[in-house]
Amino acid sequence: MEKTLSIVRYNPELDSQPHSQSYQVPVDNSTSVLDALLYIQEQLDPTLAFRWSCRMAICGSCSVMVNGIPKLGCKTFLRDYGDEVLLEPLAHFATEKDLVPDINVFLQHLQQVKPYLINPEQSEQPHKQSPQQLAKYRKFANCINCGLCYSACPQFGLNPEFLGPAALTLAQRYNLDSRDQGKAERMPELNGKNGVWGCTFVGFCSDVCPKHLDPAAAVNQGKVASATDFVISMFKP
Amino acid sequence: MKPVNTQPKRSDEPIWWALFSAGGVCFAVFLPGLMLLLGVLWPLGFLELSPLNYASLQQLAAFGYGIPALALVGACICLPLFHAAHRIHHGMHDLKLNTGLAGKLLCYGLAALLSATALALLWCVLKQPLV
Amino acid sequence: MQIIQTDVVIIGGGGAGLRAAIAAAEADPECRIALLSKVYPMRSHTVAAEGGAAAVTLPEDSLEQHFQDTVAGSDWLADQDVVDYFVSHAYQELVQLERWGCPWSRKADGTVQVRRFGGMKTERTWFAADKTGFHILHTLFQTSLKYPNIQRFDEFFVLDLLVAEQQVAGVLAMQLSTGELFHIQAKSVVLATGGAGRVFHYNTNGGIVTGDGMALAYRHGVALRDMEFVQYHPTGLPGSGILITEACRGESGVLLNKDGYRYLQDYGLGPETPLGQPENKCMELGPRDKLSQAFWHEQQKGRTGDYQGHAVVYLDLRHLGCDKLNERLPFICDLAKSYVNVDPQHQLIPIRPAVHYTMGGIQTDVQCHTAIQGLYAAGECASVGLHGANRLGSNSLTELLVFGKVAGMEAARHARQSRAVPEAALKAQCQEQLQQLQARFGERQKDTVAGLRREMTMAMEQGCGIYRDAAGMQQCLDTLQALKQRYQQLKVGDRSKVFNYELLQHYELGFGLDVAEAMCASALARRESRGSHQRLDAGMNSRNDSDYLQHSLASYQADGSARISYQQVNITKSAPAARLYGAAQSKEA
Amino acid sequence: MTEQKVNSSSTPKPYHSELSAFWWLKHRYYLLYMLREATVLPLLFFLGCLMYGLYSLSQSEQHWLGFVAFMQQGWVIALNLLAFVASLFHAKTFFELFPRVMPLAPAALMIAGQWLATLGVATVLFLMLGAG
Ligand SMILES: Cc1cc2nc3c(=O)[nH]c(=O)nc-3n(C[C@H](O)[C@H](O)[C@H](O)COP(=O)(O)OP(=O)(O)OC[C@H]3O[C@@H](n4cnc5c(N)ncnc54)[C@H](O)[C@@H]3O)c2cc1C
Ligand code: SF4
Ligand code: F3S
Ligand code: FES
Repeated sequence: MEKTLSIVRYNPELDSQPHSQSYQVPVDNSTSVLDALLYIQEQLDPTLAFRWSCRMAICGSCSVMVNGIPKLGCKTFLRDYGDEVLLEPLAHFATEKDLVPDINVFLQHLQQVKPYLINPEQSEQPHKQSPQQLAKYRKFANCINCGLCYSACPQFGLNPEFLGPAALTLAQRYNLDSRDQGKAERMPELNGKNGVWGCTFVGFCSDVCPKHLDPAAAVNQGKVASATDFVISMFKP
Repeated sequence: MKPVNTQPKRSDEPIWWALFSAGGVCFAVFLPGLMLLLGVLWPLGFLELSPLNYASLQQLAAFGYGIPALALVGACICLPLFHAAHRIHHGMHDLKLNTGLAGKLLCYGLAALLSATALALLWCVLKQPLV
Repeated sequence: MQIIQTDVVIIGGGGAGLRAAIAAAEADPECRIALLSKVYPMRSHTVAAEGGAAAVTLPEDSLEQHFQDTVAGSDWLADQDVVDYFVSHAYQELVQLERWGCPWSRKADGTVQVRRFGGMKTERTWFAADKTGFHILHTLFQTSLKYPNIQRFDEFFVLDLLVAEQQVAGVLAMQLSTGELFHIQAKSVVLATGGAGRVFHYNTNGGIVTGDGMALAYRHGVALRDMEFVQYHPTGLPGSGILITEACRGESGVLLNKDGYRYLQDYGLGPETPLGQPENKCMELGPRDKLSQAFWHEQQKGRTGDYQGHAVVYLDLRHLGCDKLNERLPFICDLAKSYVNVDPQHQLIPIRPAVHYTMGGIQTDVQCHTAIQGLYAAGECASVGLHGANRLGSNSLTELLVFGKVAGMEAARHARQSRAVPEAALKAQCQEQLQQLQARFGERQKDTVAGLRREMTMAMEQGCGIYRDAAGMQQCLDTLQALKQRYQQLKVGDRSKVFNYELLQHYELGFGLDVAEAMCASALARRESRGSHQRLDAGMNSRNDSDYLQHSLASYQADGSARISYQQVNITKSAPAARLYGAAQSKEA
Repeated sequence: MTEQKVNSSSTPKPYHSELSAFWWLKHRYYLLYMLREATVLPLLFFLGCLMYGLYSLSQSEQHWLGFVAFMQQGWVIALNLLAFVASLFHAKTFFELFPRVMPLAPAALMIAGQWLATLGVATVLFLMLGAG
């Protein structure tokens, strides 16, 4: 069977505007969007640019918009779509070329929340952490940095300085870790207007997250934490 | 990558968010019943709402229902007002109406003003001499 | 061309590269570190590792036993001083990662939990559900953000090392987003570019695992060691090659042929262990080479099943039950559902062997030094001498940490002590690379990058597979040499500067061809069977210690072909013996 | 350490596209979000009615009867019916969000509990006003 992929292309050296181009690709019931893109690159048009690596939904490179919804190309199967499928670069990011978005802003936001364990204690032995304590943050530690949630979140689209679902989830992941003592250092970023308060609980971020880690929940738990922090700060001199 | 240095300013959003949340709970828990009864069934005459005539309402007010009435107005009018103000404030941002500080003042200011009015009206009701 | 000055360049943002960067940053806060990677660090293929990382942990375990397992697993081709260093630093490194926040799976009392792994006598594999590599990589990446002296160059593709007077002086790299060339000057360079699994057709590796770093060092005269040893993982998904972790078998999954028979008992790994009670080093927990070889025999006997045209056997996890599958193997369930439409709770997962790991690599000593001053290598691209003829599962993630750290510290130390090579000496090299780059562009002819790559990977699959013979390998070598000729004529039609993946893949193919040739030539020269290198030719189908208890070294010759020589294996305390698994080893013990 | 600047060459420009003010029409999910936010509009109308009632109560029986007549107009009933439906939609979304923001008990339990509260309030109101 064949399907038509309509791909939005943009070459910054030639184009002032993106335009779309159609390709016919053979598909069977295991053909993923990534397989189809690779087919195009190998057989039809070597100039097509897109990112990929692991092809097993864990490296987070292959994010694209499939019929307007952010998806991992390697985990989206053409069997689930009609005869024509539209592929666009991730929404809300600038496009460097074809299906390659500029995700530096996302990385910058990740870095901003101090996403590492803060604990000055030195020891040669592992911490103790019960399975219950682990369960508290484990889900939020599964983010593959694919950026789909940023494409899903209109608040990020409206305000690129909003730290966004994945970064705020990562902050929450460390704040909830029983081994961490860095919450006080992380809160200022979350307390700002571009922190947790930039979110209006649209919730689409959680819907598109390929690892089902419910970033919307994490962000809004962050609001509770930030509100608590607010109250505490009123009692501090 | 640029090192991040600016410590962002603390947002005053927790205040509004707290009011919004409380109002949201009221909107979800108290108002559906109230809307159905007062807004639909009663005007349609489906119910014989005996306490809802002028005299008995006056009666109620006179016999020390002041505090519950206050709570009722708070839960059914004031907090939902702040809930609505919050959503409208953010909704304007969603619609790219960049109203900035003025919009914010307008939304929450209006909510505060209307809340005060509601409380004042209640006070008038409670203070009214029995006819 | 932009010029950047720094002290240490690290090529590769995978587990080894990140660990090296952190080690260098901690060793010397003054040291400027440039971390280059052709993909964002968290896309590196370490992210895909599922099973776990080994270190002696339980009181009943001992360093001695980990040493023995590793050496026996290597078919006595591991350097024993290296293994010694490795096993004694493993625990400390996993603890370090724990203290950086890695979410290791825990026991009820809050201590770290360990699981069984193939070829390991005792449970000693630390894991974070079935996403160990993912959690290790992200923990390292996130931790690296703490250090202001690590400057990242994401999506920079290294084209060449700059070497003058047998001393490394930096690298030449291309920024993918602009096509611009960067001359990055440094006193030390660490290669941490990962494996070369993508020179084979069916493999568990990501698209970026193309052997670049190996080729870079090789072309500058550093030998590639033990390249004939390529590990086939027994359980890849048919078609894609996506890995179904060995931890499935550690958690008591069993392998069945098309008749539902646990065929491993026919290949020296039995007797059959009861369902749900796996025994270390028996049946499904035998080493990978033996398991993959058993598949080959089953296929010869016509006892394999068929999945969309691929010969397969089956992994049975049904008896584990819903809870355990969700707790211990959630990712596997997800993969099986997505990519072969199988629910492991109720159905058998079709699997087949796929190329997984390159045991060989850039020759280094135990301190990760290569033959070029200031050049270090660590991780899968390196051959520090740990894995010999066959790597044990869960040893390599630990290797990234143990030797990544060594490489980073050594690089920082060297950078402090040495002086930069004068720039003038490098001008010519840069110019030459620039010309080579220009020469790659031209009208596209009949051949394409993808076409040549496919021919290469198929040739390797046929000539250097699980079982090899002289005729097959010779044919493979001839094909590779012919491909290299055609590669010379292959032109890149796309002249775009921004994300020119055709150009990138052109480079990668060139690197891959060199690495593939080194593999094939080394394999052809080793006239015995050992570990993952199994020959069918008469007289070569068993181990031959008197002639081949030696590392092979492939050296790059002026004409581009490989010259093979040998290096002694460092044997300190464990004399070569038979590798025994299943009932035979229990008797022995 | 002072970061060395990586000069991005000037020619290639990433393409930025502005989000239009009508982004929420592009997808069902966004539309539902906007609807959720818009539930406050009929709510405001109902709140207005309540305040009008309060006002007339503070005045005289005359006023009160005026208010009753106002409430009985078709369009007012229609808008209040809309407000009621909106309140249910709001309740559904709000109840589902709550356990995600404060995971205190299994989500299904918390959601059921909240609906029970709404139902309880309605019943009490009904008994107080309707049956009395
Ligand atoms: C599916 C799978 C599962 C595995 N499971 C386990 C396990 O359970 N336990 C275990 O111990 N081992 C496991 N392994 C093996 C182990 O994961 C790898 O050996 C290890 O992760 C390799 O890490 P690395 O840091 O050497 O390289 P990688 O993680 O592959 O990183 C290579 C880096 O080099 C960069 N690079 C390469 N070429 C260039 C260039 N030309 N220019 C710039 N940058 C470049 C890449 O961008 C990348 O950042 C598994 C392997 C696979 C494939
Ligand atoms: S939270 Fe989910 S969608 Fe967002 S980056 Fe992480 S994995 Fe991707
Ligand atoms: S979509 Fe955006 S607005 Fe909040 S809930 Fe998710 S971050
Ligand atoms: S290619 Fe890695 S997530 Fe799709």
